[in-house]
Amino acid sequence: MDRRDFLKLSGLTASTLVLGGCEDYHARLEAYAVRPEDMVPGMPTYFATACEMCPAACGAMARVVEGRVLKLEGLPGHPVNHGGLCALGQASVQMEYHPDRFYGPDIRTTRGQPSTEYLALERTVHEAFASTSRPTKLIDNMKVGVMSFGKPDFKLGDRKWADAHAQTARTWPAAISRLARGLTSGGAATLILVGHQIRGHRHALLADLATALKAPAPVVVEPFGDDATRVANAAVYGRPELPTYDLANSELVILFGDDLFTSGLAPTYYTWGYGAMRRARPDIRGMLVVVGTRFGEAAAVADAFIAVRPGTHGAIAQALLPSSSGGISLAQAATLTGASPDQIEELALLYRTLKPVLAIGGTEVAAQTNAVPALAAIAALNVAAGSVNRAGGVLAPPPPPIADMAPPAPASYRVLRQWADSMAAGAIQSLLLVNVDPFLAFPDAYDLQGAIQKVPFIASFSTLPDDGTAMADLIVPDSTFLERWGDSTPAVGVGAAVGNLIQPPVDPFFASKPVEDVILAAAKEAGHDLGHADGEAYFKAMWAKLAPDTSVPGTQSPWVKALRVGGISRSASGPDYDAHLPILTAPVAPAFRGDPATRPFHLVPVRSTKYRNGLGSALPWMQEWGDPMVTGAWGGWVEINPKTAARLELNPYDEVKVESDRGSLLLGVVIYPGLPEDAVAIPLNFSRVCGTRYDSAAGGSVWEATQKVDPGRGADVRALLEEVIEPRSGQLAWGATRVSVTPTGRQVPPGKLVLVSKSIQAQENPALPHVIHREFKVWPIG
Amino acid sequence: MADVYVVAAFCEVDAAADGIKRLLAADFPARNIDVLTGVPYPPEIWGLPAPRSNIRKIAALFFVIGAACGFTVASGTGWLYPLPTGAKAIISLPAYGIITYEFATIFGVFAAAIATLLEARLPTMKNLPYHPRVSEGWPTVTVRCADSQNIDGAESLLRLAGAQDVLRHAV
Amino acid sequence: MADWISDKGLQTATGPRAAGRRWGLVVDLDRCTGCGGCVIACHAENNLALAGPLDTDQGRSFDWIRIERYWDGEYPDLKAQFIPIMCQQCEAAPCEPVCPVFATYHTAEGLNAMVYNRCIGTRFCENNDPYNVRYFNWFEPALNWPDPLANQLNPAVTVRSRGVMEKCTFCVQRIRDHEELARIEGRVMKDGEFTTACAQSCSAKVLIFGDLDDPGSEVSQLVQSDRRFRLFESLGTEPVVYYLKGGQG
Amino acid sequence: MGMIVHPPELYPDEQINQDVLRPVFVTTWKWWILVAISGGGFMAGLATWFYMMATGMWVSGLHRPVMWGLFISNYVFWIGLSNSGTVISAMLRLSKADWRRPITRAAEAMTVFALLIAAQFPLIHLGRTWLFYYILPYVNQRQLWNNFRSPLVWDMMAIMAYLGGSILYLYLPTVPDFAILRDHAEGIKKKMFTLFALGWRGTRREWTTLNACILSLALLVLPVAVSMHTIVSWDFGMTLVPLWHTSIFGPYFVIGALYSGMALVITIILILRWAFGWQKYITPFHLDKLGKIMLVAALVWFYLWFNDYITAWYGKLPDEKIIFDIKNAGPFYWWQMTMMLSNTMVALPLLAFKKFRTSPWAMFILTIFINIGMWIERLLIVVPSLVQKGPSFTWTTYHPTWVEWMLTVYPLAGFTVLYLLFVKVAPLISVWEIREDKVACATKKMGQAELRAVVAE
Repeated sequence: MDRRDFLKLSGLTASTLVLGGCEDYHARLEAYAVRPEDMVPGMPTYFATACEMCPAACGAMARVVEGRVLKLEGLPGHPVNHGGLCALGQASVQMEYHPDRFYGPDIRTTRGQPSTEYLALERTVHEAFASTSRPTKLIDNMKVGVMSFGKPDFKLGDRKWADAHAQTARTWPAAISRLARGLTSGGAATLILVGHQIRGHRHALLADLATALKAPAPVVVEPFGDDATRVANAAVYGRPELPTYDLANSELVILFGDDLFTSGLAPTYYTWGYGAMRRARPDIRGMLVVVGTRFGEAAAVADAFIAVRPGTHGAIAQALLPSSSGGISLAQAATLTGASPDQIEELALLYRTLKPVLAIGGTEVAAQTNAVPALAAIAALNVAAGSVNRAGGVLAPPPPPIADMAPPAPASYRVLRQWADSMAAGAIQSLLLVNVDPFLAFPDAYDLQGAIQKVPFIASFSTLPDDGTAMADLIVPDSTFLERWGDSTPAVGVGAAVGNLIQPPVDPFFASKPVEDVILAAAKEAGHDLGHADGEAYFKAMWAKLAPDTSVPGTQSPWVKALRVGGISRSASGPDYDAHLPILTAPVAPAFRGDPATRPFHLVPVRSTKYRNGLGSALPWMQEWGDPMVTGAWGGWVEINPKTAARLELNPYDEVKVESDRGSLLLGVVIYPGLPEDAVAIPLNFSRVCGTRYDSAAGGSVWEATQKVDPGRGADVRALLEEVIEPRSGQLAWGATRVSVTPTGRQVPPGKLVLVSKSIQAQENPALPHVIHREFKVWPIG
Repeated sequence: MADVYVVAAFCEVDAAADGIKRLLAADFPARNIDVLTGVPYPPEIWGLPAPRSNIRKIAALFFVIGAACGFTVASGTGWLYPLPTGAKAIISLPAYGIITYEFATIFGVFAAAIATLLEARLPTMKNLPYHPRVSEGWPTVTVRCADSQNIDGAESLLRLAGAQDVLRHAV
Repeated sequence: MADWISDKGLQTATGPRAAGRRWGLVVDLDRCTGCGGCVIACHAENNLALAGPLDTDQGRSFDWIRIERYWDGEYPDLKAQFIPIMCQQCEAAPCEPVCPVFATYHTAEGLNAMVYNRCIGTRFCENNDPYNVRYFNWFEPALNWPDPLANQLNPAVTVRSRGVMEKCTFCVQRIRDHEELARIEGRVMKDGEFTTACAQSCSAKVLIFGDLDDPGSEVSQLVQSDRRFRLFESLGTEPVVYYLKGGQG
Repeated sequence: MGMIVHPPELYPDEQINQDVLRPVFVTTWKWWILVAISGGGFMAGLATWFYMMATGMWVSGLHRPVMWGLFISNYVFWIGLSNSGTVISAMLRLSKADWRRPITRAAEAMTVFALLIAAQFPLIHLGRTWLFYYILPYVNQRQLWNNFRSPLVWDMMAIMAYLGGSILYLYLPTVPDFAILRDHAEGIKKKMFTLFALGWRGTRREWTTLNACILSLALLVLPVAVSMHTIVSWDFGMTLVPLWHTSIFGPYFVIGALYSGMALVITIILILRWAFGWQKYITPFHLDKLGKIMLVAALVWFYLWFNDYITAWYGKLPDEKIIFDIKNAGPFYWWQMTMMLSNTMVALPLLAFKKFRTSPWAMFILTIFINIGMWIERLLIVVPSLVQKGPSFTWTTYHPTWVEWMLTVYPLAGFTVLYLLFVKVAPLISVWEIREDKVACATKKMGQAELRAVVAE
C-alpha cells in the first residue's frame, strides 16, 4: 500500500470511519492502525514536487496538513529557483481551492451553458458545503479565541461531502465516452491545442494520441510566443532554443526591454541570478543596464536606464557592435532611438571594459515588427563580446534527462492563425483545448469565436472556467498539479539538466481527473490503445527509461529517488553553440498601425507580473496584490506620462477612452512617470467574458464581508490590438498599435481602478536614513 | 412619651434669631435647638454653637490614600505581570504619576461626597421636623422637647419672638 | 528596583536578552527586484484576508510585507527604488506602550507580539507606528474566503476577526514549531534551520532571517556591513530589521 | 456711569421660585417639538452606531493610515465643550464671585452632559466596542490588567475622575433645590424629588457640610479638568506623529477647551434666557463678564496656536513640514482659514468691545461661530497628521462617509435631548444660591451712590 492509497483511504472512503448516523463532522474517529503513515494531526507533511503555474518549472515543496495542501514553497537547491518561489507559484493553492473550479465533467448540450446534470451536481456540492462542513465553520474554529490545532478536516470527515464527491465521480464514464466519440469523429481532423501545463511526458502522450489519430501534432499556445527570439537565436547562435543566461557570473547585463525578472520565462531563475550577480561575489558587483521604452521593474533596480523610442532597441545594440558586422555610429543610434548620445557612449564604454557581458532581449523588443533583426543584433552583442559558451554569458542548455521531455516550442501566431482559419473553413472536426484558453493568444481583431464555432466538437480540459472552455461541448476538468502526476523541464536554459517529477500531494479536491487518465481511457474506448493503464503507470513507465545511478551502491530506483527529491537534475551544459557574428543590415524601423495624427500614442501592452500568462488573473491573491510599479490591483488601467496627463488635464482616477482603429476601452488613468510622453501603457489583465468571479470582465459577484458588488475587471487590452504579424518569425507584434486617448470627463467607477498606494507621483526614498521626505504630492482622489 | 419638636416658621431672620435667644435664655439646651433655612446663613447669626465640618480634612486624607492606591495598582500590576512595551520601564514613574494623581482625585471627590452625606446625616428616612415654608425662605426654628410643659413653653417663647406659624412634630 | 524603573533595565530583567535569542531580519536592497513573491508567500502562510477591489482601493487591504516603490526624477532621467517594508519589530516600539490593553507587547525574543484576543481596536498602535505596517480588520475577513477557498488556511495561524489589529509576526508559528522540534530532539536551534515565509520565497535571497544575538548567524554577519541602515533611525525606535543599501555603496 | 450693579434688583423668594421653577412644572409644546427633533437625531445616531458595530468599521471612511478620523475629532471637541461648565463654576465659587450664581447650574449641567456624550466616542471608535471593559483596571481571571503606560488609560482615568467629580459637583449643590421642588411638587414628581432631595431640610449642619463639600469639590475638580484636557492632548502628544508630538498641546487643549466651553456656556444661557424669560437673572452683566473670560481665552488660544504654528513653520523639520503644508497650503487650507476667521480674526476684535459683549444676539451668533471654528480646529489636529504620516507610499486622503456625519450630528442631538430632559428635573438656575445672594447683599449708601455690599465670611 503506497502513500496514494493511504490518501484515498483517508479521503474518499473516510465516510466509513464516521460513526454510523452521526452527521457531526467533529465525531470522526481515527484509528491509529489505519491512519495514513504520513499524517499526524496538526503536523505538516512536505512533498517534493514542481510548480506548473508557468513554463519556468520551479522545484517546489507542497505543505500538506491533514489532507489539505496549504502552501507551496520553493524546493531548496533546485537549479531553477534555488529555494525561492514567485508570487504566482505561491498563489497556486488558490487554484486548488478555487471557488469556481469545475466540480466534475460536464457534457453540454448548448455551448456556454452548463448542462442540467452539471447544475444538479453543483447544487449537491454546494449543499455539502452548506451543511455541517461549511468552510466558514472551519474558519470559526480558527478564529480569535479558539484553539486551531487538531481540528478534523471537514473534507475527510464529512459524509455529505464524500457523497457529493462520489456522485460527481459517477459522471466520468459518460464524459469519457463522449470524448472517445469526439476523437473518433475527429480522426485526422482533430486539432489538439495545449497550454504550458502540457509539457514533459504529458505533451508526449498527447503527441502519441495525435499520431494514433493521424492528426497534426499538438499545437502549443502561449499568449506571448518567443518565436522571434528563436529565429534570432537560430541565426546568431546556430540553434533556436532559449539559452541559459548566466546572470550570476556576469559583470554587465544589458536588458533590452525590462520584464526579465517579473514576467520572463523563468522569473525565479533570473531573479536568483540577479541577486547573485549583485552580491554573491565578494569583490564584484555586477551592473545592470536597461534599454527600453517603458521604465518597469528591471529598470527600477538597474544602474542605468536608457530610454528609447518604441521598437528602436536594436539600434542601441547595433551602436555597440563593430562596424564590420553592421554596427552604426553612436550619433546615428541616438537619432534613431532618441536616447542621449552620452548615455550610449557610457554604455559602449562599459560594454568594452567589463567582462563577461550579457545582453538579453525582452518581450518589449519581441513585440515589434522588427523583432528578429533587433533580437539578432542583441544576440550579436554576446557574440562580439565573446560571451557565448562562457560563464557569465550565454550557455547552451543541456538536453533534458529523459529525451522526450524536451520543452515544446510554442506555435507562432501565424501558425495559430492558420489553424484558426482552417477551423473557420470547417476543416477541423474535433478540437481539444488542453489546459489552454486560445482567446488569450489572439487579439480581438481576429474573430476567433466565429472560427471556433465552426468546429463540431470541442472538448476542454481546463480546471478553471475560461473563454475557450465556454465554447466547449465537453468539459473534462484536469486536476491541478497538486493532485496529479506529471513531469517538466524548464523552458529556458538554467545551467543544469533538470527533470522535475510532479507527484500528487493530495487527492483531487473535486472530481477532476488528470488529462492523461482521461486521454488514455478515451483513446482506448476510441480504439487507440496508447499502452498504459492510467497516468501513474504511464509516468512510472516513462521514468523507468532513466538509467539507475549505479555509482553509489544501494541507491534507490530513479523513480523512488525522484519522488523523494522532486525529480532529477544534473549539472551539465549542452553542446557548445557554434556562434558567429552576423552581418547586420541598417536598423529596421518598426512599423505601427494607426495614423499618428488621429492616434497620437504608442500603445505599450505590459505583461504584468500580476497576471503573467493569464493564470494569475483568476487567483484572488494575484488580483489583490498591487503590482510593483503602479501598485495597481484588481484589473487594468492606463498609464500616462505626467506631462501628457497635465496636457490632457487628467488626474488619477479620471476615466479615459483609449481607442485604436480596432476598438476602444474605458480605463482609469494612472500617472506613470516611466513612460515617454507619446506612449500609454496598459497591462494585459486577462479578464475573461466567461471567467471566474475574480477575472470576470463584467464582475457582479458580491463580497460577502461588505456586501459590496464587484465592479469587474473590464475588458482586456486585447480589444485594442491590431493584428500585425512580425514578418520573419510570424509572431504577433502586439506593440505595434497606435491609440488615441480621450477624457470622458468622468471619474472611473469605484473599484474599476484600484491602487494600493495613492501617492504615485515623485516620492522621497525612505531608504535614506536621515532625510525622510523631501517633497510630497498626493493626487486628489475619490 | 416620645419627644416632640416645636417647629416655628418666621418671616424674618432677626425674629428667628430672637426666638433662639429666648429659648436659650429659658434654658433650652442649645443642642436641642436648630434652624431650618432655605439658604445658608452665616452660622454666627443664630447665637448657637456653629457646627464644624471635617470634609476638607477627610477629602485631603482620601486624596493621599487614593494616591497610594493609584501608585500601588499601577506599579503593582506591572510588577506582578511584567510585560515590556516599547522600552518603557515596567514601573514608568512619569506615567504612573498621572495614574496616581487621577486615583487621588477620584478618591478625594468620592470621599468628600460620601463624607458630606454622612456628616449631614443624609439621606435620611427618619421622620424629622420640617416646615413647608422653609423652601419659601422662612427661617424655621425647631426645638426638641421632652415633655409637654416644655413644648408649650417653647411655643409661647417662639410666638413671642414673632413666629408666624408653629407646628408640633411628634417623632 | 532600578531594573524596574529604568527603560533599559527591564530588558535585562525580563526582556530580549533573557531568552538568549533576538530575532532579526536583513533586507539586502541590492538584490531585490520587487517581484512580490514574499507578499504572496505571506498571504499564504499567515491567512491574510482578501479585501476585494473596493476596499483595496480604500486602503483596507492586508500586506504584512509590502514592496514600496519610490520614484525620483523625470522620464527619461528616472530612478525608482523598491523597498520591502514589514513590521520592523522595534526594540523600542512606539506602537506597544500606547496600547491600553497590552494587546501588543515585547516578547522575550524581541518580537513585537500581537495578541488578537486582547485587542479592542483602538487603533492607537497604527497611529503611533511610523512605518504604517499595522493592519486593521475593518470587516469580517472570514466571509471573503468563499467555499472552498478556506481550505488553504494555515491551521497554525489564527484567522483574525473583525475589529482587531494585525501585523507581521516574523512567522512566530514557525519559530515555535522549530523551538519545539529542537526541544524534542534535544538540541539547540540551528541558524537557518527555518526561516520566515517571505525569506523562504525569495529566490534572490534578499531577506535573511535569524538570531542577531548569535554571533555565528548569517544575519549577525550581514549587519556588520557598511551598507546597513535602519528605517527612520532618527526616531529611535531601534528596529531589528536591517536594510542593506543598494547601489555601489 | 460706568458701573453695573448686580443684580439690579432683588426679587422676593416667591417670585424666584415661580420664575425659576416654572420650567420644571410647566411643559409647552415647543419643548415637545424640540425633544422630538433632538430625540430623533439621537436615536438615528444611536442606530448608526449599532449599524457600524454590527457590520464593521468599513462603513466609515477610515482606512490605513487614517485610523482616527471624525470620531476622535468629535471626541476632542465634546471633551473640550465639557470643560467650561465645572471649571467656570469652580473658579468663580473659589473666588467668591457673586455674579456666578445664575449661571453655575446651567454650566455644570453642560459639563456633565457634554462629558457623557464625549465619553461615548472612544467607545464608538473601538473596533470591538463590546469588549471596552478590557481597558478598565479590574481583577480578572486572565491575570491581565490594563496598560497604565498607555495615554488611553490615563485618558480613561481622567474622564472617570472628571465625570465623577462633575456629576457630584452638579448633584450635591442641587439637593437644596430638589428640596424646594419636593415642597412644591405633587404626585409622582413629588416622589421623584423627595428621592432626589435625600431628606434635605436645611439644618445648619447640612448647610455647613454642603458648603464645605462644594469648596472641596471645587478644589479637587478644577485641576482634574486641567489634567483631563491635558491628557486628551497627550493622546496625540505622546505619539511620534508629526505635528502631534508637541509639548504645547497640553495648555493648548486646556485653553481651547475653555474657549469653546465658554462659547457654549454663553450660547446655552442665552437660549435659556429667551426660552424662560430669565432676562432678570441672566443679564448683559453676565454676558460682559463671560465675554471677558472668553476674550482672555481667545487671546491665549491664539497665542498658543501661534506658538505651535511658528515652531513648525520655522523649524521646517521634513516630517512636520509635510503636514504643515497640507494644513496651510494644501487641501486643508480653507478649513484652516475658516477656523482662524471665526476664532481669531472676527472674535478677537469684536469681543474687545463691551457693547458687543453685552449684546445677546451678537454674542449668540459669535459663540456659535466660535464653536464651529473650534470643531474645525479639532478636525485639523486629528486628520492632517494622519493622512500623510510615515512612508509616503502609504499616504492617502480621508473622506468621511454618512456614518461619520451621522455620528457628528448624534452628539449634538444627544446633548440637546439630555439638556431638555434635565430642564424638567432641576431648576437651571440655582434657587438657593440666588437667594443666598439676596441675603448676603445689601445696598450701602456711599457718597452720592447706592453701592452693593456683600456679607461674607
